[in-house]
Amino acid sequence: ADESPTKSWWPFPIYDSSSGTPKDAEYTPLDKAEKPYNICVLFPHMKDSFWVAVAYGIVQQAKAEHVNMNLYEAGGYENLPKQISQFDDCMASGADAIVIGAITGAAFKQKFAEAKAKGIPVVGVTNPMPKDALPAANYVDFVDMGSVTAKGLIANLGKDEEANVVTFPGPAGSGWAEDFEKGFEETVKDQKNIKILDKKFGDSGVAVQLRLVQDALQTYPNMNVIWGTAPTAEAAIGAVQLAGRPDMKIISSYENQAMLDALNNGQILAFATQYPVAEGAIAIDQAVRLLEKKPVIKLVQPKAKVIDQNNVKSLNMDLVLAPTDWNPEYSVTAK
Amino acid sequence: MSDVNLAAPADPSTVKAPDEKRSLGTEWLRQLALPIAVLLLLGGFGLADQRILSTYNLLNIAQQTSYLALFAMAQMVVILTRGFDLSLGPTVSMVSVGAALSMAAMGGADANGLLVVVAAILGGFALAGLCGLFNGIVVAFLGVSPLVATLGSMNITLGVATTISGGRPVQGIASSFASFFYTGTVFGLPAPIVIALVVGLVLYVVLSRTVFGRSLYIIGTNPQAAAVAGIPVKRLLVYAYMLCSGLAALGALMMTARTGSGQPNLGGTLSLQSIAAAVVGGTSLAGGRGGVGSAVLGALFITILSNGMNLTRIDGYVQMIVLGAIVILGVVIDRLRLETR
Amino acid sequence: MTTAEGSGAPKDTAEPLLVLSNITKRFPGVLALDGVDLDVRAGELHVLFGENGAGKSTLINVISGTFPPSSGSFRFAGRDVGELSPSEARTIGISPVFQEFSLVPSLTVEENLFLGRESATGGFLDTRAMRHRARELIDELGFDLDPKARVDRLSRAHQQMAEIAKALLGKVKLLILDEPTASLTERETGRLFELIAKLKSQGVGIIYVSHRMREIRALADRVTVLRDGRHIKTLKAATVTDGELVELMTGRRIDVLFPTITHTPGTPAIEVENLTTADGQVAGVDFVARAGEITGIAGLVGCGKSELVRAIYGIEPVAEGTVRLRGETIEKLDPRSSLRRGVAYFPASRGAEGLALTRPIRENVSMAALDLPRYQRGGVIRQFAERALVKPIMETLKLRPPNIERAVGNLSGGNRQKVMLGRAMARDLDIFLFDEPSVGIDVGAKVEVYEFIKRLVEQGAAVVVVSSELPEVLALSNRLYVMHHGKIAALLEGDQRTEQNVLSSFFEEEKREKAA
Amino acid sequence: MSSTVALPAHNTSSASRDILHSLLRVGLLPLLLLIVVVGTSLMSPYFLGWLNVLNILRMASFLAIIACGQALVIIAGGFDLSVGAVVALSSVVTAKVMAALSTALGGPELLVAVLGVLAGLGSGFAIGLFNGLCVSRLKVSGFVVTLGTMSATAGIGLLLTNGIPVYGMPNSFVKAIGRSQVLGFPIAIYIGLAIVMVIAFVQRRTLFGRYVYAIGGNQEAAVVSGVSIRRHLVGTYVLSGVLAALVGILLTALVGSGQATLGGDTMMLQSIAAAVIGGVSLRGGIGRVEVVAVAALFLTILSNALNLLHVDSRLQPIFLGLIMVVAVALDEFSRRRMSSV
Ligand SMILES: Nc1ncnc2c1ncn2[C@@H]1O[C@H](COP(=O)(O)OP(=O)(O)OP(=O)(O)O)[C@@H](O)[C@H]1O
Ligand SMILES: Nc1ncnc2c1ncn2[C@@H]1O[C@H](COP(=O)(O)OP(=O)(O)OP(=O)(O)O)[C@@H](O)[C@H]1O
Ligand SMILES: [Mg+2]
Ligand SMILES: [Mg+2]
Repeated sequence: ADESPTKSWWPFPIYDSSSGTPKDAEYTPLDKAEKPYNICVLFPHMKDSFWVAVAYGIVQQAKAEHVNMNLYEAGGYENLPKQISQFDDCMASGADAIVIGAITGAAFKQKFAEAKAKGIPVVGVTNPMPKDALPAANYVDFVDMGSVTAKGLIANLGKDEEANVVTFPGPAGSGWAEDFEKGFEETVKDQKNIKILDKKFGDSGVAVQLRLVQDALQTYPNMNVIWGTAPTAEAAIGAVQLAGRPDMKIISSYENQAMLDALNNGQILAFATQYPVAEGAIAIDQAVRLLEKKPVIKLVQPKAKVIDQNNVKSLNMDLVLAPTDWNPEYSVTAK
Repeated sequence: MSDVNLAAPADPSTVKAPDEKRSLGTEWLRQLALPIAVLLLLGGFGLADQRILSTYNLLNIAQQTSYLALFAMAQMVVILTRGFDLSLGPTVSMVSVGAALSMAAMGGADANGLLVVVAAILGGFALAGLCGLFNGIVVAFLGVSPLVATLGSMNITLGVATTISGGRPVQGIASSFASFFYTGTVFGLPAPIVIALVVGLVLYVVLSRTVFGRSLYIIGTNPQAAAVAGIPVKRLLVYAYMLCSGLAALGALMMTARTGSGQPNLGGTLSLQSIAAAVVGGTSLAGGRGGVGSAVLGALFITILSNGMNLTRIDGYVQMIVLGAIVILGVVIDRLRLETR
Repeated sequence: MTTAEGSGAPKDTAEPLLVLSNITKRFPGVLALDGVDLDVRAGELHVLFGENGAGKSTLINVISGTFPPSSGSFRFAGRDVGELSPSEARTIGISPVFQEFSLVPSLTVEENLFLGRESATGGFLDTRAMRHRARELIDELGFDLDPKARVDRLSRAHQQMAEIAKALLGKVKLLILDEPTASLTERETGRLFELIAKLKSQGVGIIYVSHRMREIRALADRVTVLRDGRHIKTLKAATVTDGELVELMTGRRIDVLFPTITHTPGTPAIEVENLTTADGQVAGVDFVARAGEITGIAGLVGCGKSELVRAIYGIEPVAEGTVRLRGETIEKLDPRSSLRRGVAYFPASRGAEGLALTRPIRENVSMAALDLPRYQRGGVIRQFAERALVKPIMETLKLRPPNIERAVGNLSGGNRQKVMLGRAMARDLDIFLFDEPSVGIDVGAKVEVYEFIKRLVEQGAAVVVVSSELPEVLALSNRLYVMHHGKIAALLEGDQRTEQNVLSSFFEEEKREKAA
Repeated sequence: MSSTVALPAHNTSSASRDILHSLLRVGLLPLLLLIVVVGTSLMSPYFLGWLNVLNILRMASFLAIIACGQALVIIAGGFDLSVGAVVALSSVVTAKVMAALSTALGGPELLVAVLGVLAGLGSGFAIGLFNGLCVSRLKVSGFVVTLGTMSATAGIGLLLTNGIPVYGMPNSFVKAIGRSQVLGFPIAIYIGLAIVMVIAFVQRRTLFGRYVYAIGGNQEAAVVSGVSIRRHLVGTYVLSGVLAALVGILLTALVGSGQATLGGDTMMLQSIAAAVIGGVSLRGGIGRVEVVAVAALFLTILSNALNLLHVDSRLQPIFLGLIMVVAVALDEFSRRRMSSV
């Protein structure tokens, strides 16, 4: 997979939300950059296949456009100060542009201003940014994505089938967990047959989620839907088996390799995707366009989608996850 | 066998003087082991990539160090008394959110001027002070081990931070606040560096020149002896924990200015990192040994290490391994200093 | 009691049990031993005599394998001993009783006795056998020691017993006793001396370190004098006088150990009524100490004499009773306010309660006086003033080496005690509570401490001396309280203050308790 | 004077003191545990449900196993921060080895499972050995060494997997170890119980246990008494590493995949908390693993109870922290009260 850059994945259907309201559009990247720019990439972490997928898109696109790329990961969502320091290090290392998957977008207000003052364009990828904070960004709105998963649940529910949901949005205080939850709640609010029994915030690791799910299984014997992060779903698969509840519906609010496998094995009902590989690729292209002062879509929003048994076969998984045999590369040198 | 010598007895101090002098030389070298290691580290990275020694990056390192150094100093104060503060990280989060909220209450981003800054400072320090007071009372008066006490308050503070912020960033940082704690400069030096320098200097004086500081060392070395000597051990322990939280709060305000918003997860893993920095710099967890120098040195060491690894493009996971190895190495070098004892 | 003569007279012909030649030990900054030669014969009690810091303990540590000498060699039982580890030393029959105890505080006496040589099969402990053996040994020694008690809950005297028992557990060829009686009272000391006599008759060689002339007189066959880490002379005990020994040791003459003190009793400085401590160690005690005199407290180990003064100072919780200082009833006793009222306390365990060992002498001296304006202004320490105040204090006390910036941990026992005394001179005080003021310090230092106490009293201070060393309290005090099981058994004044009376008041008390 | 006269008063009091002391060792913790159990079962009908009880016991076993190792290290005067990372590493190694062997050998699942488990335990052994050797040979503080290995171990785990779960373990392994039950209880509970009992025995009845106490209680005394410090220090770290690895394997079997994020900081902090709440002194020399196991149960039940009682998950840390502090303060208070009687 190394030598052949991504098959032409464009034109890729997206929403152009630059104006504030999403409009249907298609994304087509540049062929090649004019110069081998240095692009610095910041990730919250590389501890799951989701971010590995974003990295895959970034690496492939950097190779395709012949730019230099360096990727730094902060080691987890709890390391905000570290990511801020890495941003400084990026600027100090003479980057031409920065692509950032921010731990929290709001925390970089000052840093973005500094980059702007130094003439370094910054592109936001995957994680949401405050409005107009950056010259270009691409991410799905997490509230939207929560809502998409809710719609997926509704679609998979029989007409009068009751759904008693406990939600496991992720770590409290992360921002994204709260947004996911909000989108989900707002969408199911009007559904008579769907009831949210409780919401359980907690660190998005399998061990922590396992305890939360086990406790919820005991607290709410009538729970029949588990909605939460990918680790929640992973933990839930085992816990549900142990508790003898094969009827449990498990929905994950985002994608990773485990979710894909579990869906194929029929262990979960559905998961949502925001096309992380495409996001990574688009971010690099946006950065190059900014550097070359070419027209750029300010806010690209991939069309988030729920993947379930029905559509999993027909989907282009190359834009969702990295190939299983791909080893993350932290830097790309332009040839 | 030597014969009886009833002539004036040789004064032991003069007899042994040459010996003592010679070892003083090596003693000096030993004391400087870690600073030299830090310089070597910087030099080594500089050889690998010259951007590391650019003025811009050196300033960058200094600025990054100033935050970690503040937290390490905070931690060092309680480590001196044989304690530590696991609630430091969450305190940072809580103060960040609290300060942002009190600023928002004073009129938010549009409000300009001293009033907002004062409100933020008061709000932040009040919250931190409460946390420090809690820690101090639980440790000193209830006799709970510092680990459990601050593990408890860590959870409490975490809960408070996420609850009052609703788990979201708090907007509305006034520009006067940002300039006071972040963007402003004094003689061309960025505000964070200046603040850290001033605090470091003041803390140095407090620890080495005041009754309070002296007492902390004695409490850490031998709490029973301190009590027998009439030092109000319990009260001073409370002060120490409050000072720790206060310094953490100051760091939190600086970081809040740096991020431009109140962040409920700003503290993250700072508790452990600050302990690590203090200990790597030579503060002893057994109490009574350490100082501003050790905290700053430790913070500098860790900052240079990660800055250097970033600029020399070492892969993320490999960085973790290298960091681990070098931390151990650094302490082995530092141990040379203690060979004397 | 025991006599030293007769038992196992050393045979000069056979090779000595232990031969040290040219032993040198260098610590960073200190030459602790400088080419020391020494031999100890089987069945001989060989006293090491020297000032604090002369190198006695260091020599003992070398012999028992704690650390190797920097140079020099030694032979034991006819064999050259090369690298020696502590456990090897024990196996070949060298059994030390250390000055700084080698006990683990969180373990029981029994567990400590067997530490490092437990009876075990395949890694599993044979607890029953060990318990039995421990009990047997302690009974044989006649110590009033509970083998199941945790060491950190024991008094120093009991710890001392445990340490001695530990040394005698295995097969002993050379027994080393580093100030074994430093905190024992007459009774235990007597038992120990009987034991020593028995061991000598069995051909055990003994190295004995003590600062008590009386013991040296009673026990020694030969005496080796060390000074500044050098071997000065080895003499037959029978042919040397105390004065000569002391002169050899210090290089100067000391005529009298105990100074003549003029007591001029004045108003009561401390009045204690019906005092009972929370732990019951002191039960309903009435006690008075006057200005201008020394009030002594004697009693067996565990009688509560320490607790009494500790309660007065405010570190032992009080259950009931009143304490009046100069007529004023004190509601809340705590060290800080005691110091403010001019009361000072000198703990018996200087290591545990007195000194911050890694801190400089200067800080340890000024430690209890930092609230005074002469040391600080507005909480900021006046560094130069502090140095200028502490230096002359330590000069008067003849600190050696006279460098107040060294860590206290590097000082010898006597000098550590001087640091404690220095603390008393660092602020104006007039009530002094001494708990075992001369534990572990050399004759020269003792004289200085006694002189110090004498000066205090003659300047009109009230001094209380708690001591296990009967001659000491008898010689120093004007009035002497004898305690027994937490109560005052007797108050001896004037001519009544004799060793005989003190001992008989113990007995009477014991008899009365038996009867009840 | 008859010297063998034992004071009768003292002997009787020492007998009753013995009983008191054995009570004191356990402290108030079991009582508090009982209160929480009774209280929660009154308020939530699900608390005493069979499955919930099993869940609690299983989770408590995991924590207890790690905490036992941690306790031994702390009793010997050290600290093991690397346990969380070892859990993750052993999970990854076990799963990877099993997956690789499964594809390579195809056949005997038992053999594959055994080799995988051995590999996992081996990784824990290796890290523990490294920790132990560094601490005992280089005489560096355990805190810093294990801080370093924590970072490095986590890095290795991630490097091996890129954070992607490892599948492909034999099904029978997952079924047998992770999900099957014997006499109605999951295997993990038996393993946990056995380990606590064995270590409790080791502490009381073996040379190793005795020496661990001695080294932590007074290292110098242990040295002059001829105890080999190095060997036993290394032993505690190795044991801690292996036990953490064991938990990694058990968790892997439960979850069904190898995960590089399984342990993390939480495991590490919780194991230290369980040890300290269970009466292990951070200054070394004191502590019993059976009490530590009770503390592990206490912590597990506490968070389970908060969930079952519908406490808002943002407020939960506040409750958890407060209860923890209050529990330990009460325990400490009663200990002091009783020992002064
Ligand atoms: N571990 C050590 N490190 C450095 N110096 C030491 C050490 N042990 C002893 N010394 C020094 O060596 C010298 C001899 O000390 P030692 O303890 O042998 O004296 P001593 O004769 O036993 O005195 P005392 O009568 O007070 O017990 C002293 O100057 C002491 O400060
Ligand atoms: N036979 C014994 N076995 C074990 N412990 C004992 C024994 N007798 C007393 N103790 C302990 O000794 C302590 C009190 O003795 P301590 O020596 O402090 O009293 P004291 O009157 O000050 O005696 P001294 O001043 O002679 O040391 C108590 O903690 C008590 O439990
Ligand atoms: Mg000595
Ligand atoms: Mg006493």
